[in-house]
Amino acid sequence: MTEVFLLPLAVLLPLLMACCVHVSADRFARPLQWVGALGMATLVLALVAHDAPMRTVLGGWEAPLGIELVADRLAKTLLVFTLLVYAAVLLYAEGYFAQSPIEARRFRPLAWLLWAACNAAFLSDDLFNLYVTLELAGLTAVGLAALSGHPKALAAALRYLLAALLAANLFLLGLALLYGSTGVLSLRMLAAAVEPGTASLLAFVLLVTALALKTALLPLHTWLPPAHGGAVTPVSALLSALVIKVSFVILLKLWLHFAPVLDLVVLGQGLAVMGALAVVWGSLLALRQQRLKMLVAYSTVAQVGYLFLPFAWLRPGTPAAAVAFDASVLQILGHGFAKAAMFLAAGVLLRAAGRDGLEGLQGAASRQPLAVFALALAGISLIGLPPSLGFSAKWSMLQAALLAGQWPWVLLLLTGSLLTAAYVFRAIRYAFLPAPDVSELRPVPALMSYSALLLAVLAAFGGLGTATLAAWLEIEIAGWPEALP
Amino acid sequence: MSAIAMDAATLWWVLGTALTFLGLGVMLAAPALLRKLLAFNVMGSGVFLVLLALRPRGPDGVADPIAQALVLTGIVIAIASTALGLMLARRYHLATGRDSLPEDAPEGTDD
Amino acid sequence: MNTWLLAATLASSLFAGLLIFCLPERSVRLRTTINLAAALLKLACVAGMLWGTEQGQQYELRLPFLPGNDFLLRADTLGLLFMTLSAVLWLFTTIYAIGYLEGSPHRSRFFGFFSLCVTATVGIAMAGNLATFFLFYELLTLATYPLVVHRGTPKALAGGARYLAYTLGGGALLLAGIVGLQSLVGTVEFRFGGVAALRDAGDPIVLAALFALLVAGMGVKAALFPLHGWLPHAMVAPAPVSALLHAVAVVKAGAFGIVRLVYEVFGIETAQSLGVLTPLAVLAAFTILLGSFRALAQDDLKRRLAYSTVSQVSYIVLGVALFGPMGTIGGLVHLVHQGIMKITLFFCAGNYAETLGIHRVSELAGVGRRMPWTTAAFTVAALGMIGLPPMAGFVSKWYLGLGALEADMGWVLAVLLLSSLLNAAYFLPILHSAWFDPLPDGQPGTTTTAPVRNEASPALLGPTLAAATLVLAFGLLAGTAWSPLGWVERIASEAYSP
Amino acid sequence: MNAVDALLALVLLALAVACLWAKTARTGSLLFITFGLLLALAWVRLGAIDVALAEAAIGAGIAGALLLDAARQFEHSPAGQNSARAPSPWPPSLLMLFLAAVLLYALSTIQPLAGDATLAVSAALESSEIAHPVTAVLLVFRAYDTLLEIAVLLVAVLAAQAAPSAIRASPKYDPALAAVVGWMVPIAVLVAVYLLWAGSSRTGGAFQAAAVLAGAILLARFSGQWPDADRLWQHAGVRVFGLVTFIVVGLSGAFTAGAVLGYPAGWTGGLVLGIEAALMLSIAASLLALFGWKER
Repeated sequence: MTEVFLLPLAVLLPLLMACCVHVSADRFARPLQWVGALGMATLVLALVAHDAPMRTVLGGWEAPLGIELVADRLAKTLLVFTLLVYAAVLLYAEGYFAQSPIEARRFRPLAWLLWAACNAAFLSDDLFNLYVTLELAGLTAVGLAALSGHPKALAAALRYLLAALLAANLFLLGLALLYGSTGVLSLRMLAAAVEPGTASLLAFVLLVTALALKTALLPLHTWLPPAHGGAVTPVSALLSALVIKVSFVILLKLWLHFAPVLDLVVLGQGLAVMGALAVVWGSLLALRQQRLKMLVAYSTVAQVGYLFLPFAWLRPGTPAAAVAFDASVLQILGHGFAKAAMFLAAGVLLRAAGRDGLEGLQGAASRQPLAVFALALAGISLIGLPPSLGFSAKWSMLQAALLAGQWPWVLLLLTGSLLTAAYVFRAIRYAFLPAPDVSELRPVPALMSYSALLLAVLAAFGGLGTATLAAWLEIEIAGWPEALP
Repeated sequence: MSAIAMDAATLWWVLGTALTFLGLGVMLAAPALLRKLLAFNVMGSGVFLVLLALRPRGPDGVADPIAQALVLTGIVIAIASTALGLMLARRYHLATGRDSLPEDAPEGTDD
Repeated sequence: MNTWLLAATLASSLFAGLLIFCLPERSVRLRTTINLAAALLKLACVAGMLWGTEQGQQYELRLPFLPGNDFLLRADTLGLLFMTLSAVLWLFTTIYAIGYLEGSPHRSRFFGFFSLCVTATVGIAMAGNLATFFLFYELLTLATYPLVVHRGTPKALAGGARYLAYTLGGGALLLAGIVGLQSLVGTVEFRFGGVAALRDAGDPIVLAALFALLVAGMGVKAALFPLHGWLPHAMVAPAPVSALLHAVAVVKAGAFGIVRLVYEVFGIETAQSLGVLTPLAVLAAFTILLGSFRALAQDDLKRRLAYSTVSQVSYIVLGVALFGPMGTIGGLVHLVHQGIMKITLFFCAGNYAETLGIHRVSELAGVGRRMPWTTAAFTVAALGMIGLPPMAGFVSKWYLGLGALEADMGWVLAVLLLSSLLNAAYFLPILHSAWFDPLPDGQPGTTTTAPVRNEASPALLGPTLAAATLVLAFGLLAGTAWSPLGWVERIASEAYSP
Repeated sequence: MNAVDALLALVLLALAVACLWAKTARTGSLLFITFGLLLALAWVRLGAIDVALAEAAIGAGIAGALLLDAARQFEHSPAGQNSARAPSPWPPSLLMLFLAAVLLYALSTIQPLAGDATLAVSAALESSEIAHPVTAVLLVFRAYDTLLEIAVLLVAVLAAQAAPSAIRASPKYDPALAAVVGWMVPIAVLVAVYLLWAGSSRTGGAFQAAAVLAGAILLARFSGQWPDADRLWQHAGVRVFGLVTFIVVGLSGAFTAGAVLGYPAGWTGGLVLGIEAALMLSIAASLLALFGWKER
């Protein structure tokens, strides 16, 4: 009985919560949120405890007629990831919005809707349904980016929306080609039915382009920095940790399904090359920023580049594939936790200093040690120093590159690490400078620093669990493609 | 045109393709927000035409019901996106008096 | 039981560090208690493991970390050598730092990172495979950065930036080397004789290149030419940090890494047959001479000591590069001896700076009369550095010389001789000036009256004298089984009997 | 091929070009409405009556109204700030032509099969208890898509609220308009209810009904009649009512039908009608919200 429930609830519960917090008065919304978050935690735990892969047929109508939700271990990992990010961000938001109830009222329902969208994307096995979840996530993100209503935020949100709309149409066009030739929408049936050829390859390229645009892969990244850097801080964290991961995870799922059928070697190399350029260019731009949140936002452009590197090695039947798959998951988690932590910590520091410039960080190491510590720990993961998740991701990428006999990638990965270190420490060194004037410091709730630290610790020490995670994910990729459903 | 043996479906997906790339081009090139949103809708219509026209019709001449449902859902999502876009654009216009986004500043420079 | 001691050794300083971070600035007594208790606990744990190893116990802790690469801690003879050194010197430095930093700001932060730094060093000593080694190696970089920039001055930040640029770059090279090596031979665990699979792992040029990559990665921390540029600039840090960086933690981590690399990753025989030892010896010899020459030209006392470190650490590398047990003994024993001598010298420099405000060599005239104990300690350590018997440094140089003969590299003897002369040239004038030159005018006690005694406070002097005593003791008692030399001979016999 | 179809296609293409290159936003919007209405004809020619109705109501109707409304505001831009100029056609259009050619080639290689899904629909229609195949797909087979689509609509409303536009002036009572509205609104409501009810057996459905309903309410608002009723529509509860009903019914399916979003045998028609009625109210409220009103 519970099995019938669990997967749909992972989407429907946050949707219901969104409706509830939207209609309820402020004083009820807060406790209601904690009840909801607790419910989500229970739900996700129950899902993970369920060891076997889960498949739920919605409405009792099996594919190809209906839609199925699938919780393999990849999806379960991502559900836990989302839960952890949300736990920290919701805590943080209570402190952050304490002075601005109107923004809090706008934030809450959209945040819950976004949670539903993330879970829906991770669980869905239906191409069209994935399009709907992508739109759900995209429009929610636009609304969140516009939350403050400032003209700059509006401009950023509009840019974001236009990118999302373009991506939506490209995705639909790709879908039209695939559905037109096969008449099915379930990913596993599509993979079985699709015939290699111009139409299917073009369809796949369209889907990949759309998803790369939504994930902000260079050169389709220009919408990202203003939207992420200009949003209110809890939103920046959600956008960078989760929203770009939604489109990326969909891309990864498509890749796992279609790489065995279509010849994607060239496309994979192409994506990896774009990723490499993104790593370098994004880092260089981050180095040039004068404002902390923009620095963190441009760092996302670079980190997204790393997400796309494993496609060079994700070829079915090669020894590098399993390692590359691990690398993708680790990079998703590592960047998610680290970047959210970084934004949250930046938010604390900016609020304390009252301004957005890097020089506002002066003296922060002694005034806001927790936030600086969180920033540094998150930075360690972005750089890829052990035992962070970012390190494990890079370690796996290095291994995959050498297993595939493509050693030049090693050079790129190491250069990327050093560039990252350069911009991370460029920010952190300000914190060690003596404070110019103590009197202008504003109080910040300690809760905010702690929630940033929670995520930073996950990012910086999560790498210790790499072997465990890799063993847990192994059945999803071992023997790929035969092992796929 | 008569030289090409063209059945009815082909006509519609050719039109769909034309509308798609017409919309896409304008969406990329036009600066004005309103025109971008118009172009998005034209492009969307083109994609929907391709989606439906590719599917063989049923024996009674009725289009594939699943494709119809997909297009219906797509239309609703498109209108929701358009409405949101218009609302943001109007708000932006009210605040700044502009009907288009500022030209992209050289990358990486802070505004 | 066997894993418990290992974990406790690591945890003693780790948890002390975390606890200290959380302490408010003003709870001085509690912080001091935690610091000392943790240092003593660690020493006790290490002593326990030394005793246990003597009884034939094996210490190993294995946890899952990366796929195929466990988090592996071990207390083997080589690791215990470095571990003991770190534990002893940490105790000294902690006491010294408590005295040195009395009343200065941000002490919780300082001692927190200080403890993390020692945690990383002990971790490096215990690491049983390359992945674990790398983990602690990078942790060391991160934990020392806040110590280097502790003062928050632009100069400190510039020094810190340079330090990071070098060490993170070195880390990247090391990582590339590790991943590259493991892609050829699988997971590498440290074992005397090296990884068996390496002997026939194909192209010797590739292997030599990987060796070079790994040496370069470690060489940054070991301040091997041309990667030594960060060390003199890191001198902006407070004296206990300099002492720690130079004597124990950072440079030793690099040198120790090269030891592991040669004996336990490649294996000395394989390294010899790859022909990589001679270039390494040449590089070390060059660094020895370069460091000494540069030291001659420095007036700033700490900078002179810093270049001396560049030179002295390369003795270790030189010993490692000499094929044969004697060279091994000379190199390894110098790991301990250089540490104890250099920490004495830095303690003394700190005493001069803290008590009399003296930072330059030229200001040291007559200081021996004002701070006789400190100057005596300085003298013992400096003579040791030069390599005069019966100091510890003599033992190192003696075995290095024997090793050179054993390895058929006569030119090394010339390098040793020249370097000793240079050491004498930059230390003896200091000693002479400190003891025999008159105090400069305008200072109390300049003329006929007895000079005013102005010795450093006990918290500073105690560790200084203790370290100086060890310099003497390690030289005088070198022949006993429990001396560093005795232990190192045991290691050497393991290294050459596969 | 049919000459009428070809002509229709050509006109559509011409309209699209004219609409996208129109001098003013207002002209563009008007042309877009025309385009939408003719596109509805095209859908009819393709045998997709449901899509045609939706296109007319939503694509042409609602979108057109929204666009016109926005165009009116944009016409009052200060000079110099406007980028009314049409897009420069050349550099991108070569690329577009190339891409279109690639797509056309790819499309021409497709040999569409009557896919599994299509066959499955006709096979399962009987047991779905819904006579109209499109409605069966939307609310039975792929009800989950529809549920998320309603969530998307809610997102649009909430997101638009995040950027509230104090655009609309408060309506004033207009007796002449009120007289017209007085008998138009009830008719519109009746039409909406009919569309809703018709959905289960033939073309129609919640969205089309809601569009009509929203139109009626807008008319009433402009006339200044029933201000209190108007305010009722702005209540957050009305907006989420449909989604909550859908979710609750969907979850209860786990107990009654053994699957979330399933319906117990014999109840499908009634439950679907109930969901659609709730959805209609919420969709109408959402559409109204997307038109914006003066915030109090």
